[in-house]
Amino acid sequence: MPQDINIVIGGEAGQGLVTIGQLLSKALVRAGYEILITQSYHSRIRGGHNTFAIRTGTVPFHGPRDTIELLVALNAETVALHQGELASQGLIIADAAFAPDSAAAVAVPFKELGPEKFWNTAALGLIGNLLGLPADLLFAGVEATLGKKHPEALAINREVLDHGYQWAATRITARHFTLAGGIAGGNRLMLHGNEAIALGALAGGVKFCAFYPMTPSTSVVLSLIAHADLMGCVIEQAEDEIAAINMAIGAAFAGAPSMVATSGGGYALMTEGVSLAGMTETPVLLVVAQRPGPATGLPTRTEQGDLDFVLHGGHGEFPRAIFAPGDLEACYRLTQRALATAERYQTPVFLLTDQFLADSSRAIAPFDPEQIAPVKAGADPASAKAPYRRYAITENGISPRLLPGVSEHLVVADSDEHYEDGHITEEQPVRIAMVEKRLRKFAGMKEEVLAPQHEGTPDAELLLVCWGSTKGPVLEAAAILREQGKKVATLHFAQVWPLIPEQFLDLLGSASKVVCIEGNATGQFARLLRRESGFALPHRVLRYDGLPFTAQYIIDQLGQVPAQGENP
Amino acid sequence: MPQDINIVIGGEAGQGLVTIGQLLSKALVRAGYEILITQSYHSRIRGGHNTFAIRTGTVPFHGPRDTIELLVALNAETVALHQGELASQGLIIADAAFAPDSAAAVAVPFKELGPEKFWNTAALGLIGNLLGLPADLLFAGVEATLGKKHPEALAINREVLDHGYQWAATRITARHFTLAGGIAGGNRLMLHGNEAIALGALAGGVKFCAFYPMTPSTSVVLSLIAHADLMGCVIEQAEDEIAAINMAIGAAFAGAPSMVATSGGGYALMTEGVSLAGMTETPVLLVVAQRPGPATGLPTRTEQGDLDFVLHGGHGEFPRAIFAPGDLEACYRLTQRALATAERYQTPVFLLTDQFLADSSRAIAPFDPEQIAPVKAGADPASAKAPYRRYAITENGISPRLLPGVSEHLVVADSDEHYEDGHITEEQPVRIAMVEKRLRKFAGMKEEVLAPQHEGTPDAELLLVCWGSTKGPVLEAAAILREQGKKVATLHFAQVWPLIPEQFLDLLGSASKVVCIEGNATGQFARLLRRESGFALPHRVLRYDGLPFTAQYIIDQLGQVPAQGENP
Amino acid sequence: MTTIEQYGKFDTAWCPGCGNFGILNALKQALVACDLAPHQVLLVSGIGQAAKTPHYLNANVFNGLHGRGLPAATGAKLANSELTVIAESGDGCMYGEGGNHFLAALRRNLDITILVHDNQVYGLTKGQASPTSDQGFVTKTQPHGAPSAAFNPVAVAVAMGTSFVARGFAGIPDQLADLIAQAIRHRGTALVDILQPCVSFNPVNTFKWYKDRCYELPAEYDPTDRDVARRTAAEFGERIPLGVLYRHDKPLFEEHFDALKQGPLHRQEVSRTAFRQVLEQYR
Amino acid sequence: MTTIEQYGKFDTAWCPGCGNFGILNALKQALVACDLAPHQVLLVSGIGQAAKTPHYLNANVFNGLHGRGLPAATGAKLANSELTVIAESGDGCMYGEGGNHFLAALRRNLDITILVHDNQVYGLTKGQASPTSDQGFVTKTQPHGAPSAAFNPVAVAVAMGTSFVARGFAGIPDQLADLIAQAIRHRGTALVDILQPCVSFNPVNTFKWYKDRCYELPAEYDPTDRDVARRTAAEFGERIPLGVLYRHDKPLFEEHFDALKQGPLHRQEVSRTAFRQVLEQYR
Ligand SMILES: Cc1ncc(C[n+]2csc(CCOP(=O)(O)OP(=O)(O)O)c2C)c(N)n1
Ligand SMILES: Cc1ncc(C[n+]2csc(CCOP(=O)(O)OP(=O)(O)O)c2C)c(N)n1
Ligand code: SF4
Ligand code: SF4
Ligand SMILES: [Mg+2]
Ligand SMILES: [Mg+2]
Repeated sequence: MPQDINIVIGGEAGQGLVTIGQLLSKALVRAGYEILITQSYHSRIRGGHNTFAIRTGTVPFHGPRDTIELLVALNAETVALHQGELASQGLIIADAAFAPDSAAAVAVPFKELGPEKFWNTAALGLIGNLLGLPADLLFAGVEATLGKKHPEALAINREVLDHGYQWAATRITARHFTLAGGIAGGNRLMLHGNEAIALGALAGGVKFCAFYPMTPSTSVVLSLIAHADLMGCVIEQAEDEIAAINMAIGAAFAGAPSMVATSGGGYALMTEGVSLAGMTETPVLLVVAQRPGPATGLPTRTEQGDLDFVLHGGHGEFPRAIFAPGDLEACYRLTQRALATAERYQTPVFLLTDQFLADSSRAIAPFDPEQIAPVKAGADPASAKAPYRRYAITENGISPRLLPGVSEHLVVADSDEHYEDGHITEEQPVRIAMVEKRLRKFAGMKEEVLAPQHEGTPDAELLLVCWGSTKGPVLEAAAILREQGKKVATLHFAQVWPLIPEQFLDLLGSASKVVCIEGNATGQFARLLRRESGFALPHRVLRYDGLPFTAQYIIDQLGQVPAQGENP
Repeated sequence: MPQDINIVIGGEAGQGLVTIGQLLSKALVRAGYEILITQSYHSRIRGGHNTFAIRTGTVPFHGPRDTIELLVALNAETVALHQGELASQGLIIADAAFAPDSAAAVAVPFKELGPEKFWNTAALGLIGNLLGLPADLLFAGVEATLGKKHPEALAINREVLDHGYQWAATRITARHFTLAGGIAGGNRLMLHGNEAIALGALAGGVKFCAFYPMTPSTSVVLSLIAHADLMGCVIEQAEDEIAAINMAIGAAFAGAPSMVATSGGGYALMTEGVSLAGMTETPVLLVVAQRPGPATGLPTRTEQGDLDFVLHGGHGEFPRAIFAPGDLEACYRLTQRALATAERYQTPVFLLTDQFLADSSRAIAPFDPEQIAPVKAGADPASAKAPYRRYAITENGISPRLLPGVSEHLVVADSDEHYEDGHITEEQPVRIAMVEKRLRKFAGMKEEVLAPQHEGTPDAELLLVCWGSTKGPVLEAAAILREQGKKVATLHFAQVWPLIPEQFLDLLGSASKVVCIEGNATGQFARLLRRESGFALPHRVLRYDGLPFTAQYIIDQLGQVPAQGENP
Repeated sequence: MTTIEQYGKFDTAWCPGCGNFGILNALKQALVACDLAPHQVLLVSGIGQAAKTPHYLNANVFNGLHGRGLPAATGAKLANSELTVIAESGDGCMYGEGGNHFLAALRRNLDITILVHDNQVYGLTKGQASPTSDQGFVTKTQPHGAPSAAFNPVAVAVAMGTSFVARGFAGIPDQLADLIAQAIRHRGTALVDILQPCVSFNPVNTFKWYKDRCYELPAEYDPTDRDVARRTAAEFGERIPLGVLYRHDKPLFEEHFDALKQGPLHRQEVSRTAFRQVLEQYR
Repeated sequence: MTTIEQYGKFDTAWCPGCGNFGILNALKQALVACDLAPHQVLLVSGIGQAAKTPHYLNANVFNGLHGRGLPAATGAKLANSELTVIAESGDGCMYGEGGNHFLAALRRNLDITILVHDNQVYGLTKGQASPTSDQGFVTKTQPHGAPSAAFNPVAVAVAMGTSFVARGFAGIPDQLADLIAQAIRHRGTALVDILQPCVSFNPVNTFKWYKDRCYELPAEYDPTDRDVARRTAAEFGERIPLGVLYRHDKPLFEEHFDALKQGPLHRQEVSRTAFRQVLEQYR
């Protein structure tokens, strides 16, 4: 009874592989299994080669796997491209028309199972049977999806599903992948990273979001929009990203906890606005979902190439924080934390993710609605003295923030350097005081930094350092290496700015060898760690081909990490 | 015979203080003196308090000075604000109406010298006399400026000038500041930093510039426009900065060596375009003249707060170089070098200056037109094999760049990841090859990095590290400290990226104490040095009130530099 | 009753004789005419000489980035529709750097007022051509004259079916105050393009130049006739019409959002019950 | 003589049945009709499904950023006015993200052609409302329907006095090829807004929807009459006019620059004599 089965469904965009994948995943989750979904798609609407991979079993998974137990090929290209990744016990499910001539291949006569329009359903039944899932459970998903829109199609779907199910039961005798009993109830939530962020945003009190569509960030906003009416939010598609950030700042100024979501190129257009938020001391959350650059790059793939840019985007100097969640729970939790940090310190705060984390789904324990602590914008006007001074110099740098129109106090925010009352000035002493006030807020932010998460003994022979979405594959690689008898530890940063060397310098120093693992070509986080702590990390495992890390990739690369020089 | 006289003319915008200042400067240069002009103005057209400071004498000056020998006050506010900065032998020249009651004050009855419209000319004559300049020389400047536009006003101007001159000769007997004989001929050029950059750009072969007005960068473009017809350039005011950078990239693609000029907020809007230049491998020069941020900040003041942003602006990873000239000669020289670097490596290259360097003028030895080596865009199509591949993978990462329309070879540039022929791809091996090809160019760029300029003994007790425009005041401070018997050395970086630790690590290590001096609040360059070389520079002299460094400011601060922690 | 004194008197950084003074006064008059107290008003501006206006009267102020006043105003209005939101800036800010936001704002039809100080030049940056500069207008940056055709904001606004389109002149402050008051009272996006002499950088389009050309739309002019409005809005040259060029009612953008039916967003608590329902959907 | 074969045949990443195919063919036909060889042509695009077009025929290509095709095209044309420059992209790219450049390009009147594949939706990002989406158009991001009024590009172009304004339809490729050829031949900025069904994300404005509404301007239509053009360009709904809506001659932007009288910039050497004269001015 295998604990870890990797199912890859491949085909063209438009062939419905996402539908099969999602229905199958839903059934697996309902049956109590763990899943991890990773999608790979081209930047096109129809055609191209796409895959929908489901890793499933009875233990939680944090990253994708390279080898495949069950390859479901909707076209010949899929066979050609992925045949080589088949595990020794793996099977290829393909239509008889292009099934390869191989012992691992199951040539399915789809024609005989039903009309072409319903082959997806047949495939679902077939795979479900191989995995030992009940046919009724599989059909329940079809019903839920199709029931309302096309009730007339339910009967034929059931029929074809059963055909597929039966065909597998009787004709695939060699290998089945019946899973061990499910571990968790049907109680769990099935989410991808962007949905977890959207839920975190709603839980955190977001009331306004402006955006301009950009892969892989758009589905954050799609999820917000789906709940906007119920949750009382305003979501507006702006004319461009510049408008989006300025709208969010305007809305935040007027009292709505606000956010934007974008990717590298859109973020580039927002950097002037980031600086405006810093200067006007307006809280705003920016979700930046990374994809490979430069420029348009690989729009639907993954990378961690924008850390430096997110850290330094915006002219002039002002405090910011950057969270980089490593998993779905952190997406939910840190989005709330980011909103609270932005509100408390009245400054822009970032959630930095990537396409891999954004699009990959898992089933997780449900969040508790009673535990949420949504931010409330602004201070109580009753406590303010007249004349109200928006930028009053304070010890911790935080000035009381009133909302305009809520009381008779006038609120003046200015992008120029300003007096305490918000009006323009060029006086040197005021300038100095304001610069220092803004930077004092950073001292407070530093006291609240999330410590990086360390796993393993401090005196490991190998310490794997990572940040953001690379967490899962790194943890898995470490586990595998430990099983091989190596003393391996991991250090994961879910907050990459500010960095507090005292939190990690000892750990870095006590390992015999430290390797930094990140999804870019120049080792941006390794360099940042050196800048902030003085600790050099010349050993690196990098990836920049657009695919997410896997444990196997890391282990393979670790075999051959030379110390690397600096790059641009 | 003093070698160093500091003249400050102060008044409201619109009172004509720039005219007096420029005519006086011109005369001083013609008479063979050294000058250094520093302007300080408010972000308004009329009113506000502005100053035009001329430091003059027989030695070259690299930075402004705090104390004043000759304060020319066009209004009472100037007296109030600057009286305290007067040197012990200093004089205040002011209209009798508001001249202070002080031994240092010369109350001038301007009413008696001529009609109010010409009081500026009277002041010019008066100061010229005090400095020992011939009246004819002073008038030559008036003639050159006014002659064409208002010939009818020449006679009266001459008359009033003479009145001022005579009045000083007869009535100011106490102190004159007659300068020692001039050292250089009338052969020199009088330029400010932005003019030197424009000349460097023309010498370097610039044929296209697009811009959107932004202080303090606009005068680079004004200078280009003034010579556009003669030099065969196209300069276009774009609808916004995004258009400016994309126009420059389009023009460069089509064969015109191209540039933009802007400041922090405009640069923010250009960062997506910077990434596009990196991806399409299009040469483009960005002149970024810094002013204090965040956001609109202090639009007419100076700062060095955008180093991190210029280094990391643009999503994704690609090579760039950043030059930061320390003086006018370097503005001219490095602009040419920047253009050549951009063309050779087909990537964006930066010239990073600031308001102080942009606006401050000196007289310098003339450039030699025979020495220029303008870049030529693109390679010879005759040498290209068919099918031409714009992004052919090469050992040094540089692909032959043909221009579109010049031969039958088709040139395809793409912002998506691409094949060698420029067409879109998402293939992993191609992606990897292209990332590595682009980064290989960086290896070549590193071999050409300008070494930082070191002055003084290697084993100094104090090493002052600086970059860009801070050079002059730091050199002067070091000279003063040496006179006081201290063993002081300086290290100035005129190229701040890439950094080559081998070029400076020994020098940093051998000084007893190293202090980094820069015009921002967080020590950006110090942090960068640590990131790249591992050498920590906790001792810093920073300035962020909008004013340029002076030697005195540095010396004062050096007395009290504690080691500083990191800031945002 | 609001009085003009409540709006205060401030020193300005403008040149003596600038058209901005007339606009500032007209704005105050209009606010008083609409009986709005300073704290009910939010002025949002960009950067430029015109964009400094909000600093010179009592009100809530968001003085944002050059060209980006409109999106900030849009966000603020969506967050709190009880505020009277006025976006005010120069021609460079609104039609140049901010051109895309101008188009989008006219398409949205939020209940905001857009005041553009149109001096046909970039003032604060010392006299470059702006989008509304006359073609051929000579400046230091356009020594051969502005090469592009002038942007006619009211013609474009009418072509886009903007719900209120007017033109005023800083030199006729009473009419201007009236136009601004009408714009504020209008339900929907209201544009007032205001001709404003710049004595420092626009030696062509002077007070006299405008005076000689401007005429008030006659009483019988019907601002709801779009065909006439299109033709009238195109006029700019020998004769320049002042007044409400075009006006019609259309649905407000705000009405589109369920959440806004409950009032300003800052007053709306996050409901745990609702959030529980949201979570259910991921089961 | 150029033949259509010279422009090649390429695999595309478009959906079967997409209107883009008709536009691609019409473009090739037009280039052949203008007797332009591939190397004489520069296609500049942004990002989107439409923006991929330049990859599907032989020509010089600059495929830049989303929304920024026009400025890149402007720079390229100014650098080398011998190139036939065509800026081609989607409605989101040209009128949404690139709206400000659209306005500026129409004001400039460079000798370039602007082709907009107007499918009234964002295709590549999977179906959000675009500026030209009908108000009320329902998408996943606009579940209550697009809240803004639709942008009418030809109405704005006529209001701005653009020198050539036309509308075509991907479903009538011969007329479209003719309009594109006219636009290329026109001296000045020529806009062709091209109605393009998107079979994947626009279930409302389908081939049939357009077919039922589109009509060709009659032979007696006078495209030089601006008043008529203003009214005709405003039509979009029950009836949609196709053809050249407005056309007139005006001076080219290029003529404004002394340097361009000497031909493409890359052919012009830097003169040391001229530079010496420049230096003289700083004496
Ligand atoms: C992003 C950006 N680009 C450029 C500037 C510089 N800038 C400030 S005001 C201005 C023009 C102002 O013109 P206008 O909006 O017409 O206002 P006016 O001064 O004429 O009232 C410019 C270009 C800036 N502040 N920010
Ligand atoms: C700065 C930036 N923002 C957003 C995107 C994402 N994006 C790519 S194409 C597109 C919309 C395309 O719509 P349209 O121009 O109408 O072209 P179509 O696909 O419909 O042909 C968007 C929003 C991007 N690439 N860059
Ligand atoms: S520069 Fe022009 S617009 Fe600005 S204040 Fe002076 S006159 Fe007014
Ligand atoms: S998504 Fe629409 S526009 Fe894009 S190729 Fe498919 S049908 Fe055409
Ligand atoms: Mg203006
Ligand atoms: Mg489209």
